[in-house]
This record gives sequence, structure tokens and C-alpha cells, in this order.
Amino acid sequence: MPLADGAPATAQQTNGVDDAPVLEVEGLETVFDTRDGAVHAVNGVSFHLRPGELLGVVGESGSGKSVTMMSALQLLPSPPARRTGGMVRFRGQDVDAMTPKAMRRLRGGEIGFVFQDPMTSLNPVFTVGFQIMEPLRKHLRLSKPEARKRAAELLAMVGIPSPEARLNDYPHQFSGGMRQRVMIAIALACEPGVVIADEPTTALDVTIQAQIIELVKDLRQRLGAAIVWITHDLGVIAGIADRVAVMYAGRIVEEGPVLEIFEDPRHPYTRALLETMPHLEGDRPQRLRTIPGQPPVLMETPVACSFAPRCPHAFDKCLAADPRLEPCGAAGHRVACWWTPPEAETEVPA
Amino acid sequence: MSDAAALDAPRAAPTAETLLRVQNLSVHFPIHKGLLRRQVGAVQAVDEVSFDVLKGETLGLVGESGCGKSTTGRAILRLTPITQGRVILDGEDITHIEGETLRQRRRKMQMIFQDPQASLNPRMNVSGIISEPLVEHRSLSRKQMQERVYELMDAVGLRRSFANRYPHEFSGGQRQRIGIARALALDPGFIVCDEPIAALDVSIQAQVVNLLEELQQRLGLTYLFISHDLSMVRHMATRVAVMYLGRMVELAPREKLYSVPRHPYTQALLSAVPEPDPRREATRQRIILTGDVPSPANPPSGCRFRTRCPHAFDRCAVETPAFRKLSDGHFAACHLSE
Amino acid sequence: MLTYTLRRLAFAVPALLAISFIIFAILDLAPSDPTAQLPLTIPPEVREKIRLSLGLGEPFAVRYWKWLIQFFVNEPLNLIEQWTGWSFGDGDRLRVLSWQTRSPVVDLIAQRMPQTLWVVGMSYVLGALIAIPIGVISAYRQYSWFDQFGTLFSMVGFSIPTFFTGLLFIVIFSVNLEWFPSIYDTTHEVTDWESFVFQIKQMIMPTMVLGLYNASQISRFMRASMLDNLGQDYVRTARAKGMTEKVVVLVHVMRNSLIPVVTVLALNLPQVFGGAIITEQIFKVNGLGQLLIGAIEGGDIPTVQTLTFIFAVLIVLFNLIADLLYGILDPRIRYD
Amino acid sequence: ERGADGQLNIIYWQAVSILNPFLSGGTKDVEGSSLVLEPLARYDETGTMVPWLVDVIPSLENGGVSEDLKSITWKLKPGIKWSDGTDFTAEDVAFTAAYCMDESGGCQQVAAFTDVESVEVIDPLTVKVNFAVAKPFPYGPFVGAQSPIIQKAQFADCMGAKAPECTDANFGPNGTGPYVVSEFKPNDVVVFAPNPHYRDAAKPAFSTVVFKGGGDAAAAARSVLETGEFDYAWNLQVEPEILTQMAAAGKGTVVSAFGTSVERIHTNFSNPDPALGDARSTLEGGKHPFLTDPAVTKALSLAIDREILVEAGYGAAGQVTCNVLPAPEIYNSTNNDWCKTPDVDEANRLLDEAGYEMGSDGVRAKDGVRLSILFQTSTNSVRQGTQALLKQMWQEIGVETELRNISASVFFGGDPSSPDTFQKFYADLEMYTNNFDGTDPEAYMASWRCSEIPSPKTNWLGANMPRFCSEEYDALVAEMAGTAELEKRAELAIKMNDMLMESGAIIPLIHRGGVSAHAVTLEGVKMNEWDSELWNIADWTRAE
Amino acid sequence: MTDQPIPAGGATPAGGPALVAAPAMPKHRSQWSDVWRQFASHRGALAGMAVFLFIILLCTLGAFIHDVDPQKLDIRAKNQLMSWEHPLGTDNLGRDMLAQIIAGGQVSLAVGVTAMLLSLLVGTLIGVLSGYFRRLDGPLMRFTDLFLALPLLPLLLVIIMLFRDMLRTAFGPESGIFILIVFVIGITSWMQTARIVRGDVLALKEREFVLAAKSIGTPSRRIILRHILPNVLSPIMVSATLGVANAIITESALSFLGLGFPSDFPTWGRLLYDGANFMTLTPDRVIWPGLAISLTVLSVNYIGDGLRDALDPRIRGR
Ligand SMILES: Nc1ncnc2c1ncn2[C@@H]1O[C@H](COP(=O)(O)OP(=O)(O)OP(=O)(O)O)[C@@H](O)[C@H]1O
Ligand SMILES: Nc1ncnc2c1ncn2[C@@H]1O[C@H](COP(=O)(O)OP(=O)(O)OP(=O)(O)O)[C@@H](O)[C@H]1O
Ligand SMILES: [Mg+2]
Ligand SMILES: [Mg+2]
Ligand code: NI
Repeated sequence: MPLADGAPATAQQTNGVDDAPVLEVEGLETVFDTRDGAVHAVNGVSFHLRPGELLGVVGESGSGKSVTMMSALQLLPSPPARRTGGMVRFRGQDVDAMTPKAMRRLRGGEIGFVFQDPMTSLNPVFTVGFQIMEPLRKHLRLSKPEARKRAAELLAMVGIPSPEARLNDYPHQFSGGMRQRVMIAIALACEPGVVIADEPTTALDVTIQAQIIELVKDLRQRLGAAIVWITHDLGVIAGIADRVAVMYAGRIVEEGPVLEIFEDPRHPYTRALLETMPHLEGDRPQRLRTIPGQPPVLMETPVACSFAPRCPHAFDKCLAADPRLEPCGAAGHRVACWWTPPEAETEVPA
Repeated sequence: MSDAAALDAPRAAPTAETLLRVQNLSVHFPIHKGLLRRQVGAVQAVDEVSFDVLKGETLGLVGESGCGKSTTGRAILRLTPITQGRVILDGEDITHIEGETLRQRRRKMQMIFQDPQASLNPRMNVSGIISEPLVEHRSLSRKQMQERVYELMDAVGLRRSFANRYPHEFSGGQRQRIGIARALALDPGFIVCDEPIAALDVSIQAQVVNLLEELQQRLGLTYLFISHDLSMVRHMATRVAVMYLGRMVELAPREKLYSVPRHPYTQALLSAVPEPDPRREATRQRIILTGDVPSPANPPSGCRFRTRCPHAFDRCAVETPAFRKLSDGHFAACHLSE
Repeated sequence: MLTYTLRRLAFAVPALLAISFIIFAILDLAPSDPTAQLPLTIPPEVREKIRLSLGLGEPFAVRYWKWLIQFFVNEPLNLIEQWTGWSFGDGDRLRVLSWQTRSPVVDLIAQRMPQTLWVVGMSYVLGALIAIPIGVISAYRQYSWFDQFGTLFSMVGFSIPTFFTGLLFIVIFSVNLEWFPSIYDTTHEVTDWESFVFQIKQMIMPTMVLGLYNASQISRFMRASMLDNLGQDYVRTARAKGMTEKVVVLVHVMRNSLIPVVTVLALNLPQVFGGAIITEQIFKVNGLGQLLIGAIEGGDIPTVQTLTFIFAVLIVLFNLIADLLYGILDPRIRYD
Repeated sequence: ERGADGQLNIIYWQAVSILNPFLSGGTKDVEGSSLVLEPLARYDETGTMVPWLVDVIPSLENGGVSEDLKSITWKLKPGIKWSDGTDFTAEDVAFTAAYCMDESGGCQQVAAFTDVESVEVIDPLTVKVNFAVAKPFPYGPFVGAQSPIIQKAQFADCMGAKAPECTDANFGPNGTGPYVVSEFKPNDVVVFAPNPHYRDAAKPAFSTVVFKGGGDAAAAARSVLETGEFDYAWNLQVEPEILTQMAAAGKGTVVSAFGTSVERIHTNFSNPDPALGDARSTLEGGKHPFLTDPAVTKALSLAIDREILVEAGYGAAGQVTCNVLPAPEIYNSTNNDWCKTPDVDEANRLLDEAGYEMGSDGVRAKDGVRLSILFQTSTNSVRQGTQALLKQMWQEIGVETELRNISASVFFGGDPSSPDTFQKFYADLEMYTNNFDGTDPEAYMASWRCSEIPSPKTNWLGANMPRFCSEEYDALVAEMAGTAELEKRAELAIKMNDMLMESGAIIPLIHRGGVSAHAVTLEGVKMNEWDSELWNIADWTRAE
Repeated sequence: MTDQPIPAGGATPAGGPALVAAPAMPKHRSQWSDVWRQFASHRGALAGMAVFLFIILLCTLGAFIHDVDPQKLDIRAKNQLMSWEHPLGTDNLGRDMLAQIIAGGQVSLAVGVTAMLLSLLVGTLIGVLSGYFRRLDGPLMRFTDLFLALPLLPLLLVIIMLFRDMLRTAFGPESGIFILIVFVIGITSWMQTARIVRGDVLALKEREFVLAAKSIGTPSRRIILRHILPNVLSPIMVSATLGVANAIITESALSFLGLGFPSDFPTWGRLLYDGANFMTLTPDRVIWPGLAISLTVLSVNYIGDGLRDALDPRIRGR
């Protein structure tokens, strides 16, 4: 349990009673047992989510973003997935200690999910109406007509025209963007306190993505749910997140308020990520900055900084010991790196 | 970086010479229906598209999914039947050539594919994949072949020792390099890059894009760079063409397109691209398009964009806007910009 | 959907005509002889006369044409008359006559239908009923001991010929234990509880033998289909919605997994009518399979032709049904 | 008492197809219908003719047969009724003849009516059969299970071409026998009920007879001997050890009876060499390279240990025989009994003497002609076993054998286009069983006349498979046709039999009997090979 | 702290920008060794393989070790149970069962393998052609449907009756019926393979590597040979194993219906059928052939199962 003694997320920012985190994850570790050995997909991830907040989680493919969320809510099939450590609390309650029944109420009832691929995440053989009504009837115990009415309202809310009629349609009769809206409607059906959106716009076109982002912004204002938004597109995060967590090789390497991350990135990986992206405006560099090498294969628990082999600033300590997420810079900004950017050297960790 | 010097060299400037000319290109896929399987319509994947590609330049082709970018690229390479129009490569009309002539012309034009996993035969090793074009077109001795394969691997930055590995043993970026090496094998002048980076991670994308740029410089290649990533197109392309639902809506030199987009669709597209800058994002005014892209099998009358266009008016429904020149090198198809 | 169905039907007609011709021609070429079963004491001249009296003297085309008329016009008209009580013409139509029994083949088939449907159909139902839960559990608990055992069971079931299991069952259950009769009584009628029990008893062995064989195949299929679907994204969605495992597996996954299984079941259904020749033979069920094999052995060509052709019709029909079922069960499929 | 003994279950593993024996020559169909239809006279278990629907059997002595041997007059028993209650009369008898003799009817028992010129009704109880030629043995028509009487009233509209269309009548004939059909599923099962008008008010004993078909002989045997589900099973051609083992269960008894069936090998006197093309296996193709040599055939016969064949394949159902005509007793020759004791040495000596020298491969040859034999028979496990044994026995005398078996339906099918029929005989030896109906061998022995040789000209019809041709033999046949006296007839028959044996045209193997099994509780069974096995079913009863 | 680069990034190959192989990149192994590794990790498949090899060895080498003529009759030693002289007993004509099972196995396995090869050949050919060439698709699939709609059993019986003699005269009694049975089983079982292959080819045809080959100018023939066929290998291999099992079972059913090989030409199916009536008298006669059939089919099925897993790149994974 490498991070058991890490600064507990709750100890930060005490802006009031209301701000008690709805979801806390501490030192989460998850392993996949494969034929070639164990894959350490998540290595001690801790974060928290306050009510009404939008936490953006970024990182490249395979960095463990999805697994973290699904593992926290026990949505991973086991085998091959195995939780090897960590603690998850929802509104102060230990999720792992919950009965299966309470667990089910939690999922769908209090935590909504929106998945990446709207094409495959809906069951093709049931009508959209049925799939929206399912959690309503189960968690809110609505009668059929009530559930139907509510389902239509939900569809209307996510901006699908003539919702009543479309309840009887099957997923394949919707376009990708509309299916993603349906997924959002399902996630929001029981007015959950937390919504976890796993790359909800990656499969969509930019113009449709913009629609969905606007929709989410709008809904967030109206419903006040806390959202975890997973993506690998820093641009999307920049537009909507309150706080950002950057993941690399199964751990969070940097975390902080969105402005901090984009304007004062501390981790070399975050910096590199920001620099490799071309921009729509401003200067056009001759060559894009690259990050040499590839992400590590997560076959064993890392003892050193996983980024060290690709890091331009790596030095001996990086290879010897694994940095922990430590506060740095402005309030709420934490980074896991032994190296301090030159301009930040003078700042003293809070 | 070891090759920092190369980076400073000026980019190969496009000459005014036209390498490829596409005239009124249409690709329609017939739809058969009913008891007798009669053709009742067609998916108008590409409709009346015209443009030129100059020697040594990179023409970016952007648009939403399904707007016909890939189909255009494939039609140019004669990989999909052309319904109408002409494709002229290096002064030769290749629209209707067949058989051996076509096979010979293929040496001049190659393609790099979107999905590096799917575009490599999983049962062939790297040297097999890279040497396939050589086997088909050159009669080289085994040794020469081997040498050429190594050369190509060097060129795209693959270790020679990888020659006997299979595609599944590589990462996405490396696979894309294999695909690029295959495309380069016959020294083509013209390469269609069909979303070569869409399936890659951000950190890997940059590697591939840099490689493509470097090869262009070294070998004087001409690219048709298909992408839906507007930022990347801005980085790569000399000129940019925007497609919507099978039609070309705007074509302009890069700077002009990004600074003064003339077509409402281009404007909406540009405004929809999220920027990794929270301050700018917070203040940015987005043009949010309503509704979905209509089906290319049943496109709207007149201007195809009118169903989602915030500025649409009556004329848009009845009259198809011509693709006309607005200023030097800037073309658009919109009634508003007359 | 409608035009699709019509299209398929439109294709079915020429296909069936082609099949009928192939069947007729091949069987006509066959060197089997209706008088073959007669004792050797019957002199050749008499045999020749018998052959002529069976209509064998006419040329091939005439016989084919006659058969077509008999099969496609006369027999359907008779059926309609029987069902509705109407009458067309004088009702004195030439029917397809069996050489062995000198009675209309269609009547023979109608007579055989009940036991075939009871035994073979039951075994099919039984097979599906056993197989589907096994497939579901095997897939859900992949690589568990249950799965391993289920795999073994289905493979063993598949790899032992039915004539062997059938005989083994008879030796064990009829001869040694005397639990069940070894010979199926086709005249038995269920009138009360006791006779019902008897009916069950006499059906158990043939049904089991066939049912196990069917089950072994269906369960493999079901398992594969379940495994495919368990890995789909929508399963995760259902779980994330807080559905119970029961609902996830039995509603969401099952419904999808059954689509290919149901169509395969429909595709294989004609086999039920074809009868399980070997099993019928062993337990003396005397259904359609036994009729067919008897007719082949006895050189009763009209019966073989008619039966074979009816099977072909059924196969074509159930192919169509399977396609339509697919369309009905899977809303994604739209044939138009 | 009629109907007092409950249900009788009979299993015939070949199912009954039709209950009109005139439209089917199959034994199963004849036997199945024999519960209902009866002849005027029939044979008992000893082969003796007994009056059945008449009081006495007409003969020369009692004047029933005319002096010129050209007519026979039957006097029906009075008071016999059909199962529908009407009277049984001479009209029915005459009708039956007319029915079967109708050219277009395809009557399969027409052989019984050979040479019949007319059948006259003298009075309601007297009927006279006129023959075109002198018939020393006039008991063909209306005698035995193959020639029963059908009811005129029922079949009057079913003459000629219409015969097959009378399905109701063909499936449920009215009869004078002890039972009537109550349900019939063709090729599956027949259910019989007692005939309410049967002449003996106390018979039959069973209230129902279920006559089931299907499966195989072993299963039928099992159902009687082991599981006791059935009371009577017919024709149990099963390996003897299996029968013995099954019988050990004690539920049933195996019974056998011998008729005229002989399992024999026919020798091909003509040349079956495929190179001959159309002339293959015909007289035109020339003689067989070595089988016409009696030394060879005698050696083949001597090398056979027939006891082993009986033991291996027949058990109770077989006896060693050296004659093709082993029964009835008066026709049985004793001149060939040398074959009963196998003698390999003698056989070898015979071959040596005839100049067939043993080759290095263990096969004898003379003048380049190797003693290599293609031996065909119909597919059947006992026959295949016998074939294999014979192959081995002949190996001992330097004869090489290639075995071949052909599906019975093809082999006996007589299809002129098939090369595999027993008539075409495209092989050197062929093995099967044949017999004759009734007790008179005249027609049977006539099979080996020259004119009976199958050839393309006769469309391969004819019964003389060995292609045996001898004027002397033909003369004997003609002589027998004119002889009425029994002893004299027997003498002629034995002479013919011996001629066949000496020439080597036929190598008889086994005198085959029928084997059946019945439950121990079933009484009255008198196994009969001369007539229907169920001939006396009226007398069958259930033991307490 | 120092901005000190570390050499972990590895050397940059000359002439190209840096690209570093991940340190954990597995050592190079060929694809087949990968398949084998995966196959070997499937316990059932491995056991199946072992059993199948054992059976093959038994049937080929067994005849040299136990060199008794399977056709030798010894009527005095009939119906014997297991003994030293006759390890698996004898049949009712005194033939040695072990020798017969060995001889029968040769035939049964040969029938299974050749029939499978034939049906694969036809199935693959038709599947590939109709999947790859759009124009052939309609006719070929209708043809396949027609075959599927033909009630095969009666036709099969008729074919056997029809052609037995022709082949017998042409190839001799044993090879003749062998060819016939193989042919009959082969041509009645290719349809599934054809459909599966066609489906796979249709999907493969849309894969970009086929497009890539086309853009290179590779002619169709070579695209099929080089790109399509190797990639439909896995369904073909799986069909192959099922085909062997199916052919062995079908052959035994034909024997049951009396249409198989002649009785002096033992196959497992034939032995089992002939022995069925002796089940209680000499159980050896059914146990051994029954076991041989079942074990073979079972082991082949398990091999198929293992192959399916091993050849599935999704499972074989990285
Ligand atoms: N079923 C599995 N078996 C083995 N390893 C797995 C499995 N699922 C995920 N992994 C591994 O876990 C790691 C984290 O995967 P995860 O899906 O969380 O990545 P991600 O950050 O969500 O990436 P993406 O952006 O592609 O969705 C990866 O290295 C992946 O290979
Ligand atoms: N072979 C085909 N048959 C029928 N329709 C086709 C075919 N290929 C493409 N289309 C249709 O043509 C249209 C254009 O497809 P195309 O692949 O060119 O789009 P694209 O712009 O490349 O999209 P993406 O960004 O998703 O790759 C789409 O609507 C597609 O469905
Ligand atoms: Mg993910
Ligand atoms: Mg595309
Ligand atoms: Ni570092």
C-alpha cells in the first residue's frame, strides 16, 4: 500500500460543511490477471470529488482512467480484474462494505454512468424507452406509466425532439450523438449526486461533441451533480473542468484546479502533453514536440517513477524511488515528481 | 535532438505545378431495394468535387465523419469505382485506365491508412509487408530486396532487427511507421494519408506527424492529408479543403481558412474545436450546430448544409451554391458569400 | 420486411422446382426395384407385370410431369377438401401412391407425423431446455468446474453415436432394470393418467437419447453466444444502472444471445421432421425416418421422392422462417 | 373361450405393408393377412395338406381330380361366414381367381394360378378349376397362405388397374379367419380383433392381437426372450450364441422348423470376365475358365466344414445338407453325403490330379489360370460370416477368394440396368437361399433347364443362375411334368438333384429352417415352414 | 535539481527520429510459436492432442507390434473375452478384436481426415470465391443454399447405390468404397465451412490491409493467396477438427444403415455396429470400438476448442 500515508484528500480545502466530498477514493490498486502475468492497471490512485464539482481526468490510452472508475464501483468482471488495495467512500460510506443490494442502489441510483462508445453501450434489442425506464422502475419504484412519463421528460431534457414517440425506437434508429444523449438521460434518470462520464464524446464528431459539452454544462447548472469526466483531450477538459487529474501508468501524476494545471504544469508529463498538441490559433511550430518512447507495460508494481524512462528531466532519484503526490504551488495543486521546474523552485510546498 | 539542424531547414515550398487535378468527381453507391432489387437511389458519398493538388504541398481535407473524405481519397487512387468526373495525375487522365496500365500507375500514388492495426496483415512479418510492393513491381534479387527493406525501415525509424516481427508485436506508432514504409517502397510522388493519426495517442501522434513532415522534405512528397483534427491539419497542411456531406464547401490556404473562414460550416467547425486553454475556453463564443448530419443517401435539396445552418434562408433550399473563388486561392460554396 | 419475405418466397419457388427435379431424377436413376423384396419364388414374368402395373413403363418426362401434378395439384386439393369439406371436380384424382402399400403417400406421412413429432420434437424441446441453462451457466461461470463439466458432457454427447447409446439404454433400462419398454407402441392412446404415464415411459428412452445429442450441440452454441454477449459494452451499462445480476444475465444478455440460437434452432427444425432415422429404428418408433429408410430399402420410389421433397420444402421454409425470426428478434436487422 | 386371454403381441421385424397378399409377395404381408384370409386347404407343420375351408382334399382317388389331370373340384364346407356376416360361397373362390389372373392387376401370387384355364362355379358350395394342361399336382390355386380367398363383395370394384386404389379393402380385407383388422398402420402395426362370425365359437382365444413391425431381428428376439414385451417373434436371423444367451433369461422359447430352404452356392459356368463386355456371364461369352471342371467344384465342396458354418451362423436354424432339394423327406437324396465330412486332403489331391499346381503365393494355377474367385452374396451378417469362413477354408486348398456383398434390394432386385443382380451373376460364385412353396418340387427343379438361363435376350430373366445346361436334365423335367405317381416323381426329382450336385453347378451348404420365438406362456404354437407360421393362430392360447 | 538526461531512452536509429522500443517488448517469437503457447495453455486441448497422437500411433505402429491378421478367422476361439493372446478378445467368428480395431482405426481415421480435407477444400474454395468476388456471391450462395436444402440422407444413400460399382471396377473393392464414402461425406458437409469462410472473407475484404494490397497493385489472385487465405485459416482449422469428428461419426452411421464398408473391411463404426448385438455376451466388442470413436471425436473436438482459442487474436492478445 504505497499511498496509504499520502495526504488524505479530505484534509484539503475546508470551505464548509457542504463541501464534504461525495466520492473519495484512496490508494486504489487494481490488477488484471492475464495469461502473461498480472497487469497492474491502477497503482494507488487517490482522489476526491466534491458536490457539484467537475473533475476532469486526462491521460493517454491505457493509463488506467477507465479502470480506476470502474474498479471503484466494482464494475470490472472478476476474474480477470482484482482489487488489491484501496478504499472507496461514497458520502462517507465505505462502498466496499456495502451489501450487493446497497451497491446496486448506489450504481444507477446515486451514481450515473456515461460510457465512451454510444454505439455499443446500449442494448440493441430493447427500446430506448425500456432502457431508460429500467433504473427508474428499479430505484425509484415508479409505476410503468410514471416511468414512461419521466423517461420522456428525460429525453426532452437532453434535447431529443418528439421524445414521446422516440421512446419506442431502438438504439440503432438513433444517430451517434443522439445515442450519447440517451446514455446521458439514463445516467441522469435517478438524479444521481455523481455522474461518471468515461470519454463521453470521444467517438463523436467535433460539432456533435460541442453539442454534448454544452448540454452537460447546462445540465450541471440545473441539476448540480458532481461529474467525473474522463477524456484524453486536454481541450475538452480545459473548457469544462473545475479540477483536473492527470494520469500516467496507473497513477495520478498531477492534480489541481484547471487553471493551475494548464498554466503552471509541474509534472514533466503534463508539460509534454500540453506541448505536443498543435493549436488552432497562435504560433505554428516547425516541428511538434514529441514524447520519446512509449508508456510502460504494467507488468509489475513500479518501484520508480514510471515516467522516468521518457522524462527529459529524470535523474537518479527518479529511478530509485517512486514519487508520491505532494502538494505544490497553489492550493489544491499536487504533483508526483522529484523534479521541480526551475521557476517553481522557490515555492515552498504548503 | 540529434537532427535539430534538419528542423531548421526551410519547409519544401510547394511549386505552382499541379500534380493532381480532380474534376467534378462523384462517387455514388447504389441502393437496391424492393422485390426485384432495382436501384432506387444512391448514397452520394462524394458529389461534384473539384480541386487541385500542387506538387510538394500538403492539401488538408477535413470534415465530419461520413462526409466522404476517405471515399474521395480512395476514388483518386482508383480503389473505389468513380461514378463521374475525372482524376488527372501528372497530366495523365487515370479515371478510366484499367488492368496493367493501372497497376503500373499505382507506383506513383500510395496510401497510408487510418487504423495501423487493420492496415497490416497480421499474418505477415514486417519485411513481408514492406516488401510486398517491391515483389509486385520490381524484380529484385533477394538480397537487393532485403537491402531496400532495411533502407525503408531506416527511413521511417524502425530498427532493422524488427524485420522479422509481426504487427501485433508493435505499438500503434510503430505500426503506422510500417504502413508508411510500405507506402514509400515504390518511391511514389503522391500519398493519400487517410487519417493517419486518428487512432493514435496524443504523444504518439506528434511522432508520426513529424515523420511525415520530414519525409516530405527529404523526398519531395505530395500529401493529401485527410483528418478531422483541425488543429493537426493546421499544423500540417499548406492548403485546406473542407467537405460537408459529400460536397466541398470551402478550400483556402491554411492561414486564410483559419483566420477568415467564409463558409458557415467551416466557421462552426472551427468554433467547435476545444482548445487546451481554460481561459480562452471560458470566454469563447461557440457556434453550436443543431441537429445531426443528414443521410448522404437522401441529402437536402439546394445547399446541403442548410438544415443545420444558422444563416439559412429560402434560396438555400432551392439553389445549389456554386463553388466559387472568393479571393486568391480561397473558394467557398455559400450563397452568403457572393 | 414484407418485400424481403416476398423476395425470398419468389426465390423459393424456382429453387424448389429445381430441387424437385434433382430429387426425382436422382432417385429415378437409382438402381432400386420395387419387386426386389418379393420372394425369389415369384417368377420374373410376374415381376415384370408388377413393374408395369406400377407405371414404370412410361418415359421419364411423363412420370415427372405426372408426379408434379399429383404432388402440387391433386394432393393440395385433397387436403383442402378434407379441411373445408368443399369439393372440387369429381374428387377422383390420381394420388401419389406408395408402391409398397399401394396407398397414398401423403396419408402415410400424415399417419407417421404424430409419433415423429412427439418423440423427435420432444427430444428437440428437451434438448433445448437442457442446453440453454447449461450454456448460460457455463458461459457465466466460464472455466468453473461447472463449465468444464458442461463442456465434457456436450462433447461426449456429441461423440457417441446414437445407435450405441440407444442400445446401451435398452440393455440397461429395458432388459436389466425393466423400467421402460424397448419397443414404442404407436397405437397407444393417452386417455387417462395411467396411459399418460405409459406414454411418458415409452418416450423416455428415445427422447433422452436424441435429446442428449441435441442438447450437447445446442449448449455449445448457447455458451459461445453468451460469451460473445457477456463481453459487450451494454452489459456494463446494465450493471452500471444497478440492475441485479439476474436481470443483467437473464434479460439483457439472454435476449441477445438467444437470437443466433433461436435461428439455428429454427434452421435445424426440419431435421425433426426428417426424423431421427437411427433412433427411430432402434426403438421401433416408426416415424417418418423409419418410413423413409423402409421406402429406400423397399425401392418404394414414390414414397422416397415425396418424403425427400417434403423435407426440402420444410428446409426451405424454415430457412425463411429463421431469417424472418432473425429480423423479428433483432431490431437492427431491417431487410429493406 | 373367445377373447378370454387378453392381448397377444406379435413382432415381425419387417413390418406389414399391406393386408392384401395378392398385391404384395412379401412373406410378412402374406403372414400378416393369414390371420384374416384363409385358403381352401393348407399344409400343417409336417408338410401334410389338410382341408381348411373344405371337408376333404380332392384327389384322383376320391374323384376330386379328373382322370386327365386337367381339373380339380373343391366342395366347400357349409356354414362358413365372412367376417361381415355374409355367406362364404363358391362365387368368392371363382372371383379370387379372376382377381388375381387379371393382367393389369399386378397380382403377385399369379404363379399359383399357372395354367389355370377357368374356374367354374358349379353350385354355391362347389367350384371347379380347369387347367389348360394336365396337372399332376393340381394344388396350386387356393392352397397355402399365398393363395387365400378374398371376398367378392368387397373386391368386386377393385379389379385390374383399380386394385391399388382400393386402399380400404387392401388395408382391411374381410376374411373367414379367426381375426379381423381393427386398425392398420402400414409398415408399422396391425391390430386385430376376434372375428365375430368365426366358425368355431370358442376361438380365437385373444381379444386383441397387436402385430408390430420394425427394427431388426435381434431386437425382436430380445423383446420376446429378454424383456417379455412380446409373445411371438418371427424370423430370428440372429447369431446363434446371442439367441442362446437371450433364451437363458427364461421368458421365451426358441422354436424352429425346416422347409425347403437351402443356403447354397451357385457356380458360374459362364465366363464373368469384365473384358467380355456384353457377353459377360452369358453362354456366348464361353465357358468359365475353371469352374466347369467338376474336380474344382468338388474340391471346393469338400474343403467346406459345414458343421462350422452351422455353428457359427445358424445354430438351431440350420442343418448340414448335401442336396439342393432336401425336403420333403421322399425327395431327399442320400447319394451326395460325402460332402458331410470335410476332407481337405482329398480336395487338395483332386486339384493336384486335375493339374492345378500350388503357386508361390499359395494360390493354385493351371496354364496361367489362377484359382482366384470373386464370391458375391447379399449383405447380411451371417452371410458375411459364412463368406469369411469359406474364404479361409478355401485358402487351405490354394483358392483365393475375393468377397463381395451387395445390398439385398439390389442383389435380388432384378433391375436389368444394375450389374449387381444375382441374375447377372458378374462373379464366379454367389450364395443365397432359395426354396419353393408348398411341397411339390416340379416347378423348382425346372429352374435349371437350359431355357431358364438368364441372358440379355431374356432381359436377364430366368432362374438358372449357374448357367447349367443339359439335355438329359431337360428331358427329366419334361418327364416329371407327365407323371402323377408320387414315388415315380420322387425318383425323378432325386435324379435331377444328383445331376446338379455332380456337375458342381450348385454347392449346397445348409438346410435352413425358420427360427421363431414365443413366450413361455403362449401355448398352441406349431411352427410351420410349409405355410404361414400363424396358420393355427386360432388355437393359440395363453397359459395360466 | 539537475536537468540530467538519462540514457534509458535508448539509442536512436540512424536516419530517423528517435523511437524507442518499450523495454518490456517481448522477445521476438513467430506467430505460430505464439499460437502454440496459447494452445498449450489450454489443458483440454493438450490432453486431446496427446490422446489423438496416441490413437494415431496405435493405429499406425500398432499393426507392427500386434501383427495378427484382423481377418483371420478362428472359429474355435470365438467370443472370447480379454486374454493374453487376444488382448481385446475376439468376435463371433474368432477374429482378433485388437487387430480389427487397429485396422479399423486406420480406415476410420483415413476416412475422417480425407473427407475433412475434401469438404474443407470445397468449402474454402466456394467461401473464398463468393466472399471475394461480388459477382460470384449470388450464384455461389444460392448453390450453397440449394445444397443445404437438399435432404442429404436419401440422396446420399442413392449416390452410394449408384456409384458403388463404377468405383469398384475402377479402383478395386476397398479403395472404391473408400473414395465413395469420403466423397459422399465430403460433398455433404462443406456448406457450413463455405458460409463461415465467406463471412470471414467479406469482413476481411473490408479490412484496410486488403485495400492496401489493392492500392499497391497486387492482383486478386495474390491478394487471396497472400492476405485472405492466411487470415481465414483459423475458422478453417476449427472446421477441420469438427470435420474429422463429423466424418468419423457419419461413417459409423452409414455402417449402421448397412451402407458403409464391406464387412471384411473393418472400420470402427462397422465394428461397433456388428458388435452391438453382442453387448451383453462379449462387452469388449462394443466397449473398445465405442471408446475408440468417442475418444477420437472427443480429443479432436478438444483440439478444435484449443485451436479456436489459440487462433483467436483477441484471446491470444499481446
Ligand atoms: N480485461 C483486461 N485484461 C487485462 N488488462 C486490462 C484489461 N482491461 C484493461 N487492462 C489494462 O489496464 C490498463 C488501463 O486500462 P484503461 O482501460 O483504464 O485505460 P484508459 O486510460 O481508460 O484508456 P482509454 O483512453 O484507451 O480508454 C491498460 O494497460 C490495459 O491494458
Ligand atoms: N462501399 C460503400 N457502400 C455504400 N456506402 C458507402 C460505402 N463506402 C462508404 N459509403 C458511405 O459513403 C459516405 C462517405 O464515407 P467515407 O468513408 O468517405 O466518410 P469519411 O469522411 O471518410 O468518414 P470517417 O471520418 O468516418 O472516416 C458514408 O455515408 C458511408 O456510409
Ligand atoms: Mg477507457
Ligand atoms: Mg474515413
Ligand atoms: Ni521525474
